[in-house]
Amino acid sequence: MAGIKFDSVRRVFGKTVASNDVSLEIKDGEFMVLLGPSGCGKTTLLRCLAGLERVDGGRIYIGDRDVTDLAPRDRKLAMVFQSYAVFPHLTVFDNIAFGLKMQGRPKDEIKRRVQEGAELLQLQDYLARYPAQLSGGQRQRVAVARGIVMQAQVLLMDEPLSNLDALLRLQMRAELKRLHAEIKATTIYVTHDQVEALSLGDRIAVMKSGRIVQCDVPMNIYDDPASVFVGGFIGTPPMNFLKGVVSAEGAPQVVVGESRIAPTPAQTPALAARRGQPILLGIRPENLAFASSAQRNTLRGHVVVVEPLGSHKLLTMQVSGETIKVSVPPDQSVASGNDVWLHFDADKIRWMDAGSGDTIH
Amino acid sequence: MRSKVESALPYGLLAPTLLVVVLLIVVPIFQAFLLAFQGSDGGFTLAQFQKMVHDTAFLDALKFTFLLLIFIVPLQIILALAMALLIHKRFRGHSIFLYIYAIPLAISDLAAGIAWLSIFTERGYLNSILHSLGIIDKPFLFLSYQNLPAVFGTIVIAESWRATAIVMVILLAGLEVIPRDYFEAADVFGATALKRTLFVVLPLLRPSLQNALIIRTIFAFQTFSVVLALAGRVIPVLTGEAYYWYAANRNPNVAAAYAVLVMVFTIFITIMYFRLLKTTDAEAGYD
Amino acid sequence: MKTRRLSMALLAFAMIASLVLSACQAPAPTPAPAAAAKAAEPTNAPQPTVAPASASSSQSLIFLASQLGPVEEQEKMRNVILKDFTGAEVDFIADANENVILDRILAESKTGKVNGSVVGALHGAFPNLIAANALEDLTPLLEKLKDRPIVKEFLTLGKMGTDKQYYIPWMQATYIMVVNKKALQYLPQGANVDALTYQQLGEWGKNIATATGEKKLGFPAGPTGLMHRLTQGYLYPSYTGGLVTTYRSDDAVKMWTDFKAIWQYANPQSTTYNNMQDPLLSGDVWVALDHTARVVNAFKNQPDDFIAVPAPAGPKGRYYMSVIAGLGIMKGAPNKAGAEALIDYLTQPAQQAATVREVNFYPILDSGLPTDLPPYVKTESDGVLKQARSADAHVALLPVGLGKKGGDFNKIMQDTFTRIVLKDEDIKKVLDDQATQLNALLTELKTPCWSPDPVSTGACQAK
Amino acid sequence: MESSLAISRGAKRAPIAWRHVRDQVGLYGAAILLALWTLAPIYLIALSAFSTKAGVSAWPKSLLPTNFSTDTMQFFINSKGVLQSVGNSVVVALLTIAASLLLGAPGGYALARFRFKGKQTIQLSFLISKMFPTAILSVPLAVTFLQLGLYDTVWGVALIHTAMALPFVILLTAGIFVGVPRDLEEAAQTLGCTRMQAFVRVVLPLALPALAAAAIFTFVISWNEVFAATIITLQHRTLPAQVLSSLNDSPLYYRFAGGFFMIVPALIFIFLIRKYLLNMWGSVVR
Repeated sequence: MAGIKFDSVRRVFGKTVASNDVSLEIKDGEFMVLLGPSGCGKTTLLRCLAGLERVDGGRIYIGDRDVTDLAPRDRKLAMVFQSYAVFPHLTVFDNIAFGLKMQGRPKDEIKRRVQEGAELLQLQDYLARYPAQLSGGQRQRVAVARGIVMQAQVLLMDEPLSNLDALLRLQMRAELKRLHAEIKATTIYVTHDQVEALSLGDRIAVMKSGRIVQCDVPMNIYDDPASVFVGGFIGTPPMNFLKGVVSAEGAPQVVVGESRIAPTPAQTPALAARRGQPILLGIRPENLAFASSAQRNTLRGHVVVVEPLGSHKLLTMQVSGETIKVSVPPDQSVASGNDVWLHFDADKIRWMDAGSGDTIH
Repeated sequence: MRSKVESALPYGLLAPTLLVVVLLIVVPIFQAFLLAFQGSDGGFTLAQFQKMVHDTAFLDALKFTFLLLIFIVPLQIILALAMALLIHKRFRGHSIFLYIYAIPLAISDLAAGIAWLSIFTERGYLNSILHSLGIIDKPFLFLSYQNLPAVFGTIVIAESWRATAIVMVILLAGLEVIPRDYFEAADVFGATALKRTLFVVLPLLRPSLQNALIIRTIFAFQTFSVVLALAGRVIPVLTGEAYYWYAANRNPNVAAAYAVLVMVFTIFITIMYFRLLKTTDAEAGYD
Repeated sequence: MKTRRLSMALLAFAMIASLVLSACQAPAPTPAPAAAAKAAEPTNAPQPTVAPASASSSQSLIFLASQLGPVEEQEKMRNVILKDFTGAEVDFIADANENVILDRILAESKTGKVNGSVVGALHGAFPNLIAANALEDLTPLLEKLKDRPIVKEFLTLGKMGTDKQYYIPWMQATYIMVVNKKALQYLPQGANVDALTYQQLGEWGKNIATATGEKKLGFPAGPTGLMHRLTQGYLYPSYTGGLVTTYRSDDAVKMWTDFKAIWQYANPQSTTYNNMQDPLLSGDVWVALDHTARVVNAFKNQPDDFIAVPAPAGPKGRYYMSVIAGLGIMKGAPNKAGAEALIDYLTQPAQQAATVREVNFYPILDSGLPTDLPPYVKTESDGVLKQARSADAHVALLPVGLGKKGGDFNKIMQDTFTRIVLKDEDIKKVLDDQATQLNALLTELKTPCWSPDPVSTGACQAK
Repeated sequence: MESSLAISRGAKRAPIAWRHVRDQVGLYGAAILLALWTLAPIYLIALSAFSTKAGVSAWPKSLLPTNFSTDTMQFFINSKGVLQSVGNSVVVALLTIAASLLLGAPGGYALARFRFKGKQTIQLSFLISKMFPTAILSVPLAVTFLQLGLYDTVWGVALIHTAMALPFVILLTAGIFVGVPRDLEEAAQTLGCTRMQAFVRVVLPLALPALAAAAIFTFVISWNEVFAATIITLQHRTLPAQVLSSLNDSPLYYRFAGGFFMIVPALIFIFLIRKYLLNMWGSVVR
């Protein structure tokens, strides 16, 4: 009923293409995260949807309404700003009630809905206060409450947690998830924090240079990145990439340094087509483990730095002249300067084209 | 020892300015106060003020000074706000318009008076335009003493023209420091342009409005060149009377009395602005 | 970075330039417009009676004048009238605001740092200067100038009621009526434009208004206009035969009643007119009364459109005001010899003729007007002469002996006008109020009556 | 891979967005209307200044330069005292800039950087000092100046103008210095600069463009000031004083020439500082 559709949306600032013919469909009630590094165009896309930014091409639909040429106020949506944009001259109550007042709702309805919204975000005690008297986290709640009481079909959030400290961010993240479950509005959430994206999104659209490079459910994005860019952007630490060459003869194998790595049967045909060509091997740090000796699918590595992080140890290692990160159990005994064998399962490997960076299937 | 030097530093830096301002502004103001309260024998007297109050033009001057303030200031705020909001949109070519709107900032009231006289006089440009459009066949007398509302109107227009620029610049500068998010939030939450201006822009602009109002009021009380050019003394204003008593009547005492009155009114109105437009402590975040 | 450097450089330049420029404040050379130079006809080389000391010929001399303030007149004075003077390098300083000049003279004399040498001012300004002991006695100089046919009455005025000669008459002016020829067809039946009465002026205005729908009489009632002089020198004496003594007389009530009737047909913009030449030229006004110097551009720019006629007459005759300007020498003048030479020069017939020709102030010599006047001056001077030679003509003088309080006196006149004519207050009541103020002022000053009021022993008082 | 992702390569051009067109027309319409309102009097006085004498008193007047003539303008510029007064105005204004910035900028810096007792009082008293009509203020000043021997000198006028401009210069420079991040200055100090060196090497270069703009604003204040200049000068008149004194009783066409002559610099000054207008006043707001 209120899905959203971007149809070849284009937005250009001078020479920068902030939104390069982006098409994307979001289902009714879905929580869609736009993820990407700063400058990738995710906020522009959101602002185009909100009507704060004019589009240079393409159409935008909310439900079956074409909203491309509508003023923001006619698009019937709510938004949480990165800076919160909580009006400093209005009390918390008036801030939350702002949108309702603009719609000219009756007084008692406004009061009721503001109360509800305030309860949902535990702001009941602060309704008479001014924003300057609130903490950052409380202001953020006001911004969310202001959006929610609109009961709009579409809720937009532009990096709403980026100005909070780490602990608060963690709390609010869970709370937003709970809220979405409760209100079920179609939500578009812009962030550059991949943890937020993975935790909150029903689906994640990863953006780069004005394009969506991958759009999928979080686990697929994590496990099966569509490119070096996605793999390298998602995960802490991100996916490791090693340069290799597909063997020219025999069963297709990939030569990485002194090691030879055999693909899974499913991967074999794709590799067979690239005999003699360079290729990238992608593997997540947690999918590497110490092995006692050289065996199938092992790499020789030199430990450079050991960082005990409590839940695990993070190692910085040199493998065939490249630096990678490896995550090992906390009780693994290892010291910098050690030379070790690293083992991995072939089905955890993702192969990428060395030129384009795209994943090979 | 060092901290002592540190804490004395700001005073040291301000000292030259304070010295000049005290010697050349504060002391003369004090002298003018003395003049206003001094009789011909040099003793204290209120005679100058009595003379001022009983002067034929006094009540009119009082009335018109405040009427002009009441008419001009809101008109200027509206015009300046319109200009500032337009420029704030940063449309292509906005800097040219900013330049144009700001020009009157540097135009003296002497020159402005001459320019507007050429427009409003009997056979001036406005009547020429109206005539060539066929709206009138005889010149309309905008500056007739028998039609004070018309004369008053011309003054309001000319003064608004001249002094809108400073208000515009102050308001625009104020707009620039307000994060755009606030305006966008208002848009997203359904405010029309008018509602956004009334409920979001104006309240957030309060500090700038306060500054603009104070500066404008100070200047509005002191301008009379334009009034003199367009209305002669048919529409007297307080500072104009002060000048007239000094320059034409050769009576610095009564002139000083008028000046004192102007200063008192200005201070009074400024305090009023501070009261009216004060951000509450809660709003500013002090509990 | 570039702009920063640039602005730094600009700022530095500004500071240095300002220091340099202020250090060498040489008087800027005067550009002599070709037109003005041509206008100066070759006259007989002046033969100064007072030989200037040879040393002083290159010496500079400051001539402070409260007359000839308008920029065109200042230019004529510098480039034409003073051009042939060899006695000193004259720096002519005039200001349209008389007070600026008077303040300067008084201030110089008070602090003892006298820079000015020659003072040119109206008769009414001199008591002020004499009271401040700022002026030399010019009796010795007059002795040397006794061959000049200076009008005797003017010389007497220059003594300011003492036995010393404080000023030598310099030039005179008056107020006349200027008429656009288009107005002549509406003259009231039987009226002679050269011998109008105030009543006829009112009827004339009415006729014009009926015919054209516009009020085309005009008076200089703007902030710096000379309306109060018309009250003092024309209306009051013509109706009452006096000014102060008759201030609230029945004749005065009659005068104000008549003048209110005339004013009905005056352009309502009159309250913004500081001089009448602009509204005359634009056509806003067809008939106007003003100072000769403030209407002359009408004749000059549109010579065929205007004529000059005598001011109207009232029941007591055709009073007109003669404005006399005199030349004095400051006590402690740095260039006294040059000053005397300059006064000599300016009172010579050639310069007197140049003065009327160039700046429209009339000679103070008995010998009458020169014949070689340019047409526009001729037009105006015809009116002036007609006015002076009218059978019923009488001369009124500017107020005398009011000193610093001249402004207060004028204000009483102006307030009377404002209250009666503009605010429509009761005439009798206003005259009583204002006469009380007038009496208080004159009592404080102990000023005796002056012409046309009869000579009094004590302070002049309204009856 | 199952996903709703679909990147279409051929860019679809949006059809003409009428709302956008309407907004743009409204925007430019309003902007141009307001610009006309601002420019009309300037155009008309220029028209008058460059008309023949007859053109000035013509009826009805033409709105196009059909009576173009530079006669009155030439006469005005060539008449004695005008060029000299322009020179005086420039000298006075430059002296005023130099003095008011040298005196005022340190004060503005103090207001911007320090918290100290009496700060608000001082700021307020600057404001109050502007509330007394300048025209009357000049009267006692003239007497004082006479005693000091500053009467009728450009120095005297510059001194008065400095005093008049200082309250503004303090406010403007305070705003400018607030805009220079304190961190930079502190960084310089940690790197071995004295406070003075930090100011001269870091703060001043950063503040200079805005200071230059403030200087031009000061220039405008001085250029337009008329009463003090009229009262304390006679031979060394500034341009406005010259216009006020010698043109007041002159015929209209000279007044137009004078009026226009005074407006021209305004056009130039504002053009020079247009970029910094907001910097200067923006910080006054805070």
